[in-house]
This record gives sequence, structure tokens and C-alpha cells, in this order.
Amino acid sequence: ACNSSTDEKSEEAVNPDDPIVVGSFVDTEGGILGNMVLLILEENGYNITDKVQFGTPDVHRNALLQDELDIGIDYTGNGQYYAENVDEEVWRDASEGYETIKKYDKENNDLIWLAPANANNTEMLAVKKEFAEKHDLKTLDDFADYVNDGGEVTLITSQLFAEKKLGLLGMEEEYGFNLDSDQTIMLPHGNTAEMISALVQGTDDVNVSLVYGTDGSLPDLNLVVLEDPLSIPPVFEPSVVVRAEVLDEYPDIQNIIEDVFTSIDLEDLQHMNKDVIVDGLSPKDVARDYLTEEGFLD
Amino acid sequence: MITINDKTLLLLSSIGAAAFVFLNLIKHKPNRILPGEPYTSFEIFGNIGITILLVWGVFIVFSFVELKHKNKIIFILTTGLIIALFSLLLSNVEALIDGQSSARISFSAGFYVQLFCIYMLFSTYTERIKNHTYIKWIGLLSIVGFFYYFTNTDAFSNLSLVKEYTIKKEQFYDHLRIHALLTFASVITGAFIAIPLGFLAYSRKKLEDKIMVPLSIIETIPTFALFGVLLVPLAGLGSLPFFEQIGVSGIGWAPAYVALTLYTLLPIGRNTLTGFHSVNQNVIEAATGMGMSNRQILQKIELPLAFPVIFTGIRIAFIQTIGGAVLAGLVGGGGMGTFVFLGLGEASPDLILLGVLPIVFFTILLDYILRTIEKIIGGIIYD
Amino acid sequence: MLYYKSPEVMSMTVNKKGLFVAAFLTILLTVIVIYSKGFEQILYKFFSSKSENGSRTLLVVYFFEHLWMVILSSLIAIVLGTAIGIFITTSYGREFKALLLKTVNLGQAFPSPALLALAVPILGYGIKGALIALVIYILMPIVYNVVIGIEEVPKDIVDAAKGMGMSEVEVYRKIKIPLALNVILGGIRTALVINISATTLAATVGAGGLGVLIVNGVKTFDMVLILEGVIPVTLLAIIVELLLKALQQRLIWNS
Amino acid sequence: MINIEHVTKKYGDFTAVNDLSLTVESSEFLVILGPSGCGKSTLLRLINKMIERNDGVITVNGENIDDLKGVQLRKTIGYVIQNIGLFPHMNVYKNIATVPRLLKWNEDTIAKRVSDMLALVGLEPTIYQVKTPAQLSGGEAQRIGVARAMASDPEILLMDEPFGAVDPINRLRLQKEFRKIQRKLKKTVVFVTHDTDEALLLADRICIMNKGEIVQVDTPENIVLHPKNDFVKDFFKEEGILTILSRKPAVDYAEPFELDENPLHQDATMRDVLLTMLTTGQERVSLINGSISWDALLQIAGSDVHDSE
Amino acid sequence: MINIEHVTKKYGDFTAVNDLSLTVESSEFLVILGPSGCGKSTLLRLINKMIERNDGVITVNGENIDDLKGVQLRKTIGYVIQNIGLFPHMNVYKNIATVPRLLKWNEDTIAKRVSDMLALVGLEPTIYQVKTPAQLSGGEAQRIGVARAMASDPEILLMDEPFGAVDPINRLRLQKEFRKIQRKLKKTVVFVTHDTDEALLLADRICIMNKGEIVQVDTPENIVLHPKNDFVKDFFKEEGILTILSRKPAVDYAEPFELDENPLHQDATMRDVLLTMLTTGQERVSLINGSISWDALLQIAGSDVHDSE
Ligand SMILES: Nc1ncnc2c1ncn2[C@@H]1O[C@H](COP(=O)(O)OP(=O)(O)OP(=O)(O)O)[C@@H](O)[C@H]1O
Ligand SMILES: Nc1ncnc2c1ncn2[C@@H]1O[C@H](COP(=O)(O)OP(=O)(O)OP(=O)(O)O)[C@@H](O)[C@H]1O
Ligand SMILES: [Mg+2]
Ligand SMILES: [Mg+2]
Repeated sequence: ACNSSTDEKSEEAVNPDDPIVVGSFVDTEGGILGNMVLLILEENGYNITDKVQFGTPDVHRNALLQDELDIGIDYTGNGQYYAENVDEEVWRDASEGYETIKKYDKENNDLIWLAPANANNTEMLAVKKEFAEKHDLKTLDDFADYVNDGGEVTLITSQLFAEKKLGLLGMEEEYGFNLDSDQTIMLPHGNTAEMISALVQGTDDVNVSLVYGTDGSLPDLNLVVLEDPLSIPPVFEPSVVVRAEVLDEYPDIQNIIEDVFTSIDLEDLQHMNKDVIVDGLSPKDVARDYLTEEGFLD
Repeated sequence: MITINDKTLLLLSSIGAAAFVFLNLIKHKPNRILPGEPYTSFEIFGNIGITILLVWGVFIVFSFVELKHKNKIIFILTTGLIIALFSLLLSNVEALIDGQSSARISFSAGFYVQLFCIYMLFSTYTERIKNHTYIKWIGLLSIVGFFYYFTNTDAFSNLSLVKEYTIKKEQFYDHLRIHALLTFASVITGAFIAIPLGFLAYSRKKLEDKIMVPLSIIETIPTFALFGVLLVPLAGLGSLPFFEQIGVSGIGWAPAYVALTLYTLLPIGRNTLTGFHSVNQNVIEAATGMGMSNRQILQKIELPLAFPVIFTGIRIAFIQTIGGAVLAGLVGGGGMGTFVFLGLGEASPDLILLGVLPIVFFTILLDYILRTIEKIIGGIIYD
Repeated sequence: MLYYKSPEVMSMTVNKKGLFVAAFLTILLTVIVIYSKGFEQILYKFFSSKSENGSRTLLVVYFFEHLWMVILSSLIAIVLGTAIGIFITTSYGREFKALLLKTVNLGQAFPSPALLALAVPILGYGIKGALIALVIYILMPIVYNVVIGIEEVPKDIVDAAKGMGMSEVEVYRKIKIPLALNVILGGIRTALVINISATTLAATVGAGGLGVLIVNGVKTFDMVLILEGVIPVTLLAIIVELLLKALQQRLIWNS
Repeated sequence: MINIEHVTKKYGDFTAVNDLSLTVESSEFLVILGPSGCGKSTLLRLINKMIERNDGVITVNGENIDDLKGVQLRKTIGYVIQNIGLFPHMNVYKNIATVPRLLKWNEDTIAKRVSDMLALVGLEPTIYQVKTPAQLSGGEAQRIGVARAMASDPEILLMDEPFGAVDPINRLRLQKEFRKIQRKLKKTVVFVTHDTDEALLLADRICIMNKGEIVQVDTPENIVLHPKNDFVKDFFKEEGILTILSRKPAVDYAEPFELDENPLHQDATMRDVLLTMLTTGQERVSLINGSISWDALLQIAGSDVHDSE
Repeated sequence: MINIEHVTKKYGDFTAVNDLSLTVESSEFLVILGPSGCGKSTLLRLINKMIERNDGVITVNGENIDDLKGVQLRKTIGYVIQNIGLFPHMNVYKNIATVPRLLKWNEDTIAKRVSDMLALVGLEPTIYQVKTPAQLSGGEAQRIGVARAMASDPEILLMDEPFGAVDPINRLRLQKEFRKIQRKLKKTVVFVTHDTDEALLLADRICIMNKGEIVQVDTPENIVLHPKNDFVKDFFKEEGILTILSRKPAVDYAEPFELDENPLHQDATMRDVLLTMLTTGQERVSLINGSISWDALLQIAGSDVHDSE
């Protein structure tokens, strides 16, 4: 169904009066994935209002809840903040987490989570390559040893990650190490680009940073990720969230979008992120290139 | 004994010269986020760079001597300096880049500081040249012409800032317009609300705290929280036909506009109150004695006399809002904030600057606009 | 033209009530800060929350981080702003007036999130960058009100002062500043209230403060966290507003 | 007509006007005299409701001012305040045009009126109407204040030391001019001054105040010749007699005895006669219709006749 | 000593003081008289460098004021400004104490001085020193202005219509008081007034100005008896003669002819003699050391003798 539309799409738009509002987070990945949804829907003749990269996650979420957005892009792991009375552990499993939030939002908020991409944008810790080689760090176990041997550490992280069981707190517990408050710099936001740049530039002696799974710039910046054999943090897979009402009206879009999203894997996303962040390409171009390459667009 | 003839000139040219000598002029970055290699002015300009330093030096000398056409000479030299700085820079960065596609040039402190000094000199001497308006126009036009000519070539294309701009080109002017619109709309709305409130606080002593304290409270609600609070009522409002038509909704320009407006209330309200408090009682007495009604006293006496203080409040609100309007970027309201927050998200200083520099430019423009408005309004109410 | 009503009129407006309210709110704030756990419990009763108090840091810590930044940045800004404002109205500094006002304008217009971000590579994380950003951010209302306040002092009175052989410093100390005090303090009050709120931004460069709670609350849709941050900030602002008003009235009549 | 009955005004504990009663007749020119701080300005401000009384009743043209809106009342009363109070943000023209504009006169009429008023107070309209208050000398500013109060031609005028800073030449011209206008247009004037000559020259009746109370209200002649007590006597320091002389046209008292000299001009007063005697050292002064001797003058001075004007 | 040479001051195109030269001797009391707007205030402000000249040289005590710092100069010169300019945020005490405090007098001395100054200008210290300017009547405020200027006991005093708003009783007292102080402490005073009586009473010399220029500078007697032109003559309107009389103590002119009446008091002047004649209708007035007749008076008035005080 994805290639059903024709060249005269603009003339016979499926929904000429009431365009579908597509939005995403104001970050790189939001730009790429948002544009992807936008392009593919336009390709299929839908009339779209472009709200890509329009706001912070909380605004984005609220906008969906208040019917201000029709389609958004969110991460399954964020379900931990949205759903109430759910055991934390479910978020650590990809499909369980997805099903949980899907069910929850469908029942409570009339929001439908479409099948997510197979790319876990989870939280990880990264260090510089030389640093890892010098101290022989590969996994968090190694890191725990390093810390416990009194190695110098300045970890930059988001506050939320640091104070969660499914985050640093859990890692400390499970791997057996402990960081003092003067060994961490806590930022209230989860902007890893900033943390990474602090790590690369050594600002304030930062030598460990929180990174996300899909951050594409790590190899270029000579950074390596510390493996997390216990997979402590939740799974964050990007998924398109549609309002049930909209989906009822345009049932076709589910397939169109899911086709695209399920085609994306971790490497694709890392690569695309790198193109934008490191090489400075436009997110829309990157999205279009991907869609063209995969044959969704001509 | 040496007497300093022109302190402004001495100050600015010393800073400019120091920036030239001691600060890095640019950074050469192999890609968008790597820190990059710093270069000083000498390293970039080579021996020709001496000419620029020389101009700064000449300015320093000029600040000690009495010269016949000093203002004009300095103005012309300043104009030349802007053009020289840019053309030298552009002609020398080509070699650094050497065809690497993702490599780029970022300006460093040395460049921005010199630019700042040049701007200050330019505006100072534009004001000082009293008669020969044509010289000002020639100066201004040659700068505009210079940039206009080169934007049409790809001379600038290696600059990181320009690269960021190229990516965002489609949205850039829309956002610029939205930013300006948001700023003006919120301050003007704010003034229409806050001036009457300030007056009420002044005329009804009992209400003073009841008005000023809530204004302060509003000012303290952090933006992020405020947007959340505004979403629901605005979304509700947006479902009504009229508001839907004008585009009110819980996201987009509406919450940004409301939030920015709310934030202007305190500076304007407070200065209105203090402005009224400062009007000479003798004059009010004379007016009362002439049988003016309270409204007439307000209109003809108190308002004009309090005007400078009130307008200062508006000026503060304006400048504050110009910067504050980036917050619209957080709720999809558009404006320069979109670039600033994207830049923050991607840790790309140049993208941040792509958002910030227009704001800086806009501030400079606004300063002129406000002065003109002040004169016009002043002219009307002091008539 | 500036004019001060007779103390008789002014003293009627010195409201004991305001001070009383301020005292009450201070006690309330102190209680909240000290018994933050209890405060949290009360909030939980009214608002749902998902966080299980995993927080490593107590409210009291955030509060004092916040207060400390407010105090430091306000002091710096008041001293600097008043100094600049006075300087550019004097015969020595008049030359720099346009220059300095334009610079202050630019500082104020420079978006603070951007300023903070650009300052980090130079100043590192923590309070330093935050302080500089805050000072720049609140300088403008102070400087402008100082300038306008001083310029609007009636010429007659300045003439009388000059005619008595007061030096410029004395004219400022005894006449211009006391008479401009109302407007100057108006600016400072605005600046301080803005400051208390703007300090929440300091969180973004890891300087802590109540902003941490608010940002986290917003991110996790946790009303309790948001209120835990917002309520002390607002209380602080009201207290400062009321105290400064009282101070303003005292200063003017004891100069 | 202004009627003041048992009016008291206190500032805190201090009684500025104390149980004061006074009637100003229609088209009367009443001058209030009294030492600095005795409550003159306060009394004026009570009349036009600029300040509230603590006690007593004031009626203006038969209406209790409590029943009138302050604004309405003041529109019909011209008021020259003691500290001038020109509007610093308006030029002289606009200052004077204020009330006419409030009354929505047409602008041509206003322009004419401003011009006339400036001429009346002796200031060249073309030069002065564009000046701002900061560019005026003290006396100029005061005269603008007077012009402003009179611009709308109000029936009642309250004037608080309106000529205090004006030089004698201009002042005399102003006084005469003003008295003439008042006579012609039958205005009711309450005029505060501390200049006894001015009071004697202008007043139909003089009201002497001290410490918030009235000491004596009477015609100038009676006040000078029959002062109620030492306070009044001291206030005029005997020389009131000279002013009394200046209210008497010399021609009215001429004796049919022609002198071979240049006579005094037609408008000369008995005071001029006296001064001429003193400066020239002669005992008899020539007039256009005869002459006057020192003896005659002595007698006229002592006689208690009313102003024959 | 103040020396003014060819001084010119322009406001824009308008020449307020035009090529004016004048010398004020040490301990001289010079009064400047002239119509409103003639440049009197401007001249004072030129002397203490409140405004800059366009041309000419001014020296004070031999020093060119261009070589002196304005602040230094003004500290040694008391200045009463025409519009009073009390500091609205300070009470009366603090207003008067301003310069003494600048000069770092000890606070007890200041308190004493403030008290003395208030008494001098006729205001009860305990009541008035705590009042603020807004609580003063016009005349009271003006007197505080004078007290303030004199508080630090400066050698030179520039006074711009200092008694303009003061009632005659207080004014006379002030004038006498002030003249006495000036004589005793040998102060140099430049005093602007528009009151010719005041000028004649106080001045060692009078300087008559018109349109920014000096018309005549001379002793009071010469000005009155030998006015240089009609302008001066008009300014005094002949009645200067009365003031001249008031500078002459009656006892100095007594004729040895005793009358059976109550004599005038010891300090009576020739003017009092004249007024007594007019009010009582008698040709001869009794003094403590004899009496004076109308004829004698006539002769004395016409004689050109200097102030014998
Ligand atoms: N700042 C000014 N700008 C323009 N003209 C001025 C200014 N100040 C004074 N003048 C004019 O200069 C002239 C002289 O003013 P000055 O104050 O010296 O007069 P004055 O002799 O003191 O008069 P008065 O007795 O009324 O106080 C006046 O005509 C006045 O209008
Ligand atoms: N607001 C006030 N508060 C306290 N006392 C005041 C106030 N206004 C005036 N007074 C006092 O009231 C008395 C009368 O003042 P008023 O102004 O009526 O005097 P005046 O007769 O006009 O004197 P002058 O001739 O000096 O103008 C004065 O002693 C003055 O000190
Ligand atoms: Mg009065
Ligand atoms: Mg004057």
C-alpha cells in the first residue's frame, strides 16, 4: 500500500481540509524520524502540517494528549514516565515494554503506538578510546573495578538517569561501585550531545559520559561504549504514536509507517544521526536519502 | 602631559587591538562537532594582517589628538575595517579547508570582539557626524553592498555559520519573522495590560500589593512549567471557532505569546507605578487647581511626565522579550529559539549562534526603532 | 520630574501588613525547606506522582544552592549595575553612555540558554557560568532605572546643591541618588524577582538549584516535583518583593 | 459670592485655619494679608476644594461646595498657585492654553487669547509662547502662571501672591491692568499678597489674618486709619497713609490757585503731589486745574473719605 | 572682591548678559535691580560658575574663576537660588545643615548653628527643624533657603530675591538683621531684588540692569536724586525719596524746639517723621531731642548727603 499514490498526489490529497499534524522532539533524531514520517505520508498523498522538531518531550506528549498533534514520535522506554502502576522491570524488555505502553495509552488516552523501529536508543556510558585502552575498560564490570581502585572519574550524566534504579543507581548496585557527588556532573536535561562534547573536550575533567544507543557520532569522536551485560536501563525504541481518532479516519497510515519503521535498525539510525550531527547534513535530506535507498520513495 | 581626547575611541580601539593580538580569530573544524584547531589573526592574515592592526593603532593615536575631520575620518576607516576584516578572512580560509567537504571555519572570540568594537565605533561615529549625511549613507551602503555581493558568490560557504544556515535556509526567514512578530505582539499586549495595572496600583494605594505581588509571582513561574500550565486552557480555547481560525492552540505561537506577554507585565507595570510616583506634586496641584478632572490630569500631566520611566519599562520588556522569545522554540512556536534549542541539542555552537546572531542584530535594530518610537510618542504627548 | 511626597503621605503607605505577610511566608518557607519530606507527603496527597523518592538530593540542598546563587548574582548585578548606571550619568562617564547602554542591551537580549551553553566550554560546569549569565541577564533593569532615575531629578534641586559647593560625588550621594532611589529600587526589585526565577536555568549547567526539581518534574510529568521546585521559588520571590518594598520606603526617608 | 463659615483646617495637630468666617461679595476684590505661615494659601485651597476642611461650611455662589464636584468647581475658578507650577513638559503657549483647551474652545480663539494674555502680562507673544518653563526667568514664569489662570476668563479668581517675583515697573502695570479688568468684567477676586501697597491699591476690602484667624476685615482706608490693634498697625507701619494718598486723584482736590510751573500730569495722585514736594522742596505743587498746598494735603490725608474713584 | 569684565552670556541666539563689567568691593553690599528677565539671575550664576560664560573674565578675590574648581569656588560662596530649591527628601534641619556637614563641622556646632539660623529667619527651631519642605508655606520655605545659604558663614553671599515671598513684618526684621550681620562680619554680598525699597534700604551701591546691560551703578542717594535716565527714574517712581528718608535717623536733624507731646521713639527716621505728620495732620513732630518741622524736612529730603549711619 505504500506506493499506491500517484504523481498527482497534491491535487487529490486524501485529506484536503484537515491536514494531519506530524510532530517530533526538538532533537536530531526527532528531525530525522519526523521527516521520514512526513515524507512518506506526503508521498502517499496525505496532506500534512509540519510540526517536526517542534518541542521538548513533555510538550510533545501533552500536545498528543490535547489533540494538538495527530502523529508524534516517542520512545517505548518513556512509557515508564507515562504509565502508572506498572512494574519498572517491564521497561527493560523490548516487546514487553512496547506492549505495556501500547495497551496503557490505547485504554487511557486513545493513543496508538505503532510498531517500533528495531533500534534501542538506550542509555549507556561511554569513555574516550585512549582512556579505555589505558585502563583496559570494556564493560561496566571493568569500570566498577576501576572506580573501586580509586581511579579518577568525572561522570557527566542526566539527573534522571543518575537517580533511577533503571539507571546509574541500578548500575552502581548491580556492578558494585559507588560514585560520590563530586565525581558526577548532573544536568537536568538528557542532552547527550552536550555531554559528549564535554567528554571530548575534557571540560571540567569529564572522562565518562552518558550516551544514547543511536548516537552516531561516537566512532568519529573516538569514543567507546562500556558494555552493559546486565542491560540495566530500559529499552528505548522509537515508535510512531498516532491518535486513535486519526487512525480510524486514515487506517492506511499504520501500514505505511510501520513498513518504514520496522525497516530501520540500530546501525541505520546511528548512521543517519552521524550524517546530521557530524557532517552537518539536513535531517530532511538524510531522511529522504534513506527512504529513497530503501525504495520507499522514487 | 598627554590628554585623552576621545575616551570612547581609546577604549574601543584598545580592546580591538588587544583582541587582534591576543585572542584566537577562528577555529578550523574538521567536522561539525569536533572542537577544532584555533588560529590567531597573524596566522590567518599573515603579513597583510599588519594593516588591520595598524588601523586599530591609528585609532588609538587619534584618541589622543585633536583632528579637524576626526569623526568623518574614523567613520570611513571603520567602514574600511569591516570590509577589510571580512575580505582578508575569506580570501585566507580557502587554503585551510582545502576541499574537505565537512570541514568548516568557526569564528572565535577574537573575531567577535573585534566585530563588537567595530560595530560600537560605527554606531558612535554615525551619531557624531552631524552634517554630512551622505557620508553615513556611503558607509552603510558600501557595507551592505559588500555583503550583498559576496553572499551571491560562494565565498562564505566555508563558514560554519553559513553551512548551518544553508541547511535551515527554508525555515530561516519564516522563523525570523515569527520571532519579530512574537516579540512585538507580546510587548505591545503586555504594555496595554501592564500600564493600566501600574496606574491602578498608583491611584488605589490599597491595590498596590494586590497588583504588584501577583505580577511578581507570574514572573517567577519558570517557562517550562508555564507552558505545561497553559497548554490545557489554550487547547480548550483553540476548539472554539474564532480562536481556531486565528490558530490558537496549546502548542505553537499561542502559549509562547501568552507566556512572553505575562513576563512583560512586571517590568512595565513596575515602571509605570514608579513613574507615576515620581511626578512633581506642585504640577499636579496646579493642574487640579485648574479644574482638570482626574482623567485629564492623568492624560495631560501625569502620563507625559511619567512617560520616560514608563518607556524605560517598555524598553526593558522589549529587550528582555527579544531574548526570551527563544523559549517559543520549546513549544513549537517557532522563532530563533528553534535553532538555539536544536543547536543545544546537537551541541553545535554555530547552530546556536545562527539563532542568536539575528537576535543580536535585531536588538541593535530595535534600539533604533525604540528611540524613534520614544521620540514620536514623546512628540505626541508633549505636544 | 521627580518628586517625593511628604513623609506624612508616604508613611501611610509603609504597610506593616506587608512586613507581617513577609514574616509569615518566611516561616512557611523555612518549615517547607526543613521538613521537606513532610511537604512532599502533603503534595502527594493532592497530586499523583510516579517517582519513588529516589532523589539523591534533598530539597534543602537545592534550596540553598538556589538562594546562594540568587544572593551572589544579585549582589554582583546590583553593585555593577548601579555603578555603570551612575557612571554614565556623571560628567566623566556621559561619553560612554551610548556605548555601555548598548552593551547592556545586547547582554540582556542574548538568550540565556544560549549564553549558558556557550559559556560552558570556557567556564566549565557549575556555578561560575550560571552566575555570569544571571548577572548579565538582570543587569539591564538595574542600569536603566538608575539612569532614568538620576536624569529625572529636578534641575532646581541639583542647582541648589551645586550652588552650595557640593562636589559631583556629594551631589550624587546626597541629592541625586536619594531622590532617584525610588526609581532605582524599582529596577532592583524587578531585577531580583526576575533573578529568582531565572536562577532555575542554572540547573542546565549543572549548578543545581530548584530548577533541577522543576526540569525533572516537567520531564517526568511529575506534578509533585514541579511544585516542590515552584513553590519555594515563588515564596522566595514574594518575600523578597515585600521586603524590598519595605526597605524602599525606609531608605527613602532615612537618607 | 463666596461664603465661609466657621471653617477649620488642621495639619495633624497644627491648626492652620481656625474657625474662620468670611464673606466675599460678588465682583468684590478681597485681598488677604498676613504674615508668612498664617494660613492664607490654606484658605484659598479650602475654597476650591484642593484640600478638605476639618470643619465648617463653604458656599460658592450659594452652593455648598460639598455638593459640587471638585473638578466642576475648579473649572469655574481661576487659581494662581504660589509656587507657580508651570507644566514643565509644555511650552508657554500650551501652558496658557490648557483650560481653554479643556473647555474645547476653537483653536483660533485660543491662539488669540494666548497672545492677548501674554501681552497683558507684558511678555512678547512671538518670543515667549514657544519657550519652555525651564527657559524662563523667575518673574517671567510667574507672569505666565497668572496668564494661565486668567486664560479661560473665569468668574472667580483665587490668586496666591501672583506678582511676588515681578519687578515694580511691570508690577504696577499689571496691578493697574488687572484692577481695570476686574472692574470692567465684575470678577470676584480673592488675592493673597504680603505687599501692603499692593493690598491697599487693589482691594475693595482687606482681610488681615494672623495664626489662622481673621484679625480685621475692612476697607483699605479704615484699616489704615482705624487699625483694630497693634498687629494691624505694625503690619502697615503707618505708611499705609501713602497708599491711601495714591488712591486719591490730585485733580479732585485742586485749589483754584494757578502756578507758573509745569503742572503734574492728569492722572497724578495725592501721593505724587507729596513726592513732588519732597523732591523739589516746594510747598505747593501745580496741577492742570489749579494747585495743592502742603496744608491742604495734610488735611486730605487725615480725612476718612472713601475711595472716590 | 568680585571683578567682572566684559562678560557675555548667550542662551542660543538670545543674549542674556551683554558685555557687562562690574566690580564688587570686599565687604560691599551690592544690590542688583532690574526688570524681570534682564539677566540678574544669570549674572549671579555666572559668578559662581553655575553656568559658563561665552566671553569675558571674572575674578573672585583676585583669582580668575577659570583657574578655580567650581566646587571649591562655590564652597566659599553662599548662594540663595531664586526658586528656593530645598531638598525635598531632607527635613529643614538637614537642609540647613548641608554645607556645614560638607565642611565636616562637629554635629553639636551644627545643631547650634541650625538653631541660630532658624531663629534669625524668625522660625521657631523646635517646630520647624523637623518639618519637611512639603510642609512649609511659601514664605517659610524661602526663609529656610536663606538660612541654608548662610549656615556655613561664607564670606561672599549671592542672593537671588531672597525675601520675595516674605511678609513685610518678617521682611523688615530680616532686612535689618541681615544688614547688621553683613556690617559686622564684613561680608561681600550681591543681592538681587525687584523691591526698590529693599534695595535702597540695604545697598551700599545699587546696580540697575536692563536687557543684559548695566544702566547705572551708584549709591542709593545718587540713584534716586540723580537718575541717569528715564529708565532709572521710572524704576523708582520718585518714591525712592521716601526710602532715602528712611535711611536718615530723625534725631540727627532735630531742631531745638521742644513740643508738649509724646516724642517719636529713638530709632525713628525722617520717614517716620513725615508719616506722623500725614496721619496726625500736624506740621511739626516731637522727638526725644527736640522736634522737626515740615520745612526742615523738605530741606533735608532735597539735600544730597550720604547715609550718615
Ligand atoms: N535656559 C534658558 N534658555 C533660554 N533663555 C533663557 C534661559 N534661561 C534664562 N533665559 C532668558 O534669559 C533672560 C534672563 O534670565 P534671568 O533668569 O537672568 O532673568 P532675571 O533678571 O533673573 O529675571 P527675574 O527677575 O524674572 O528672575 C530671560 O529673558 C530668560 O527668558
Ligand atoms: N502639609 C502640611 N503639613 C503640615 N503643616 C503644613 C502643611 N502645609 C502647610 N503647613 C503649615 O501651615 C501653616 C499655614 O500654611 P500656608 O501655606 O497656608 O501659609 P501662608 O499664609 O500661605 O504663608 P506664606 O505667606 O508664607 O505663603 C504654615 O505654618 C505651614 O507650616
Ligand atoms: Mg502661601
Ligand atoms: Mg531671576
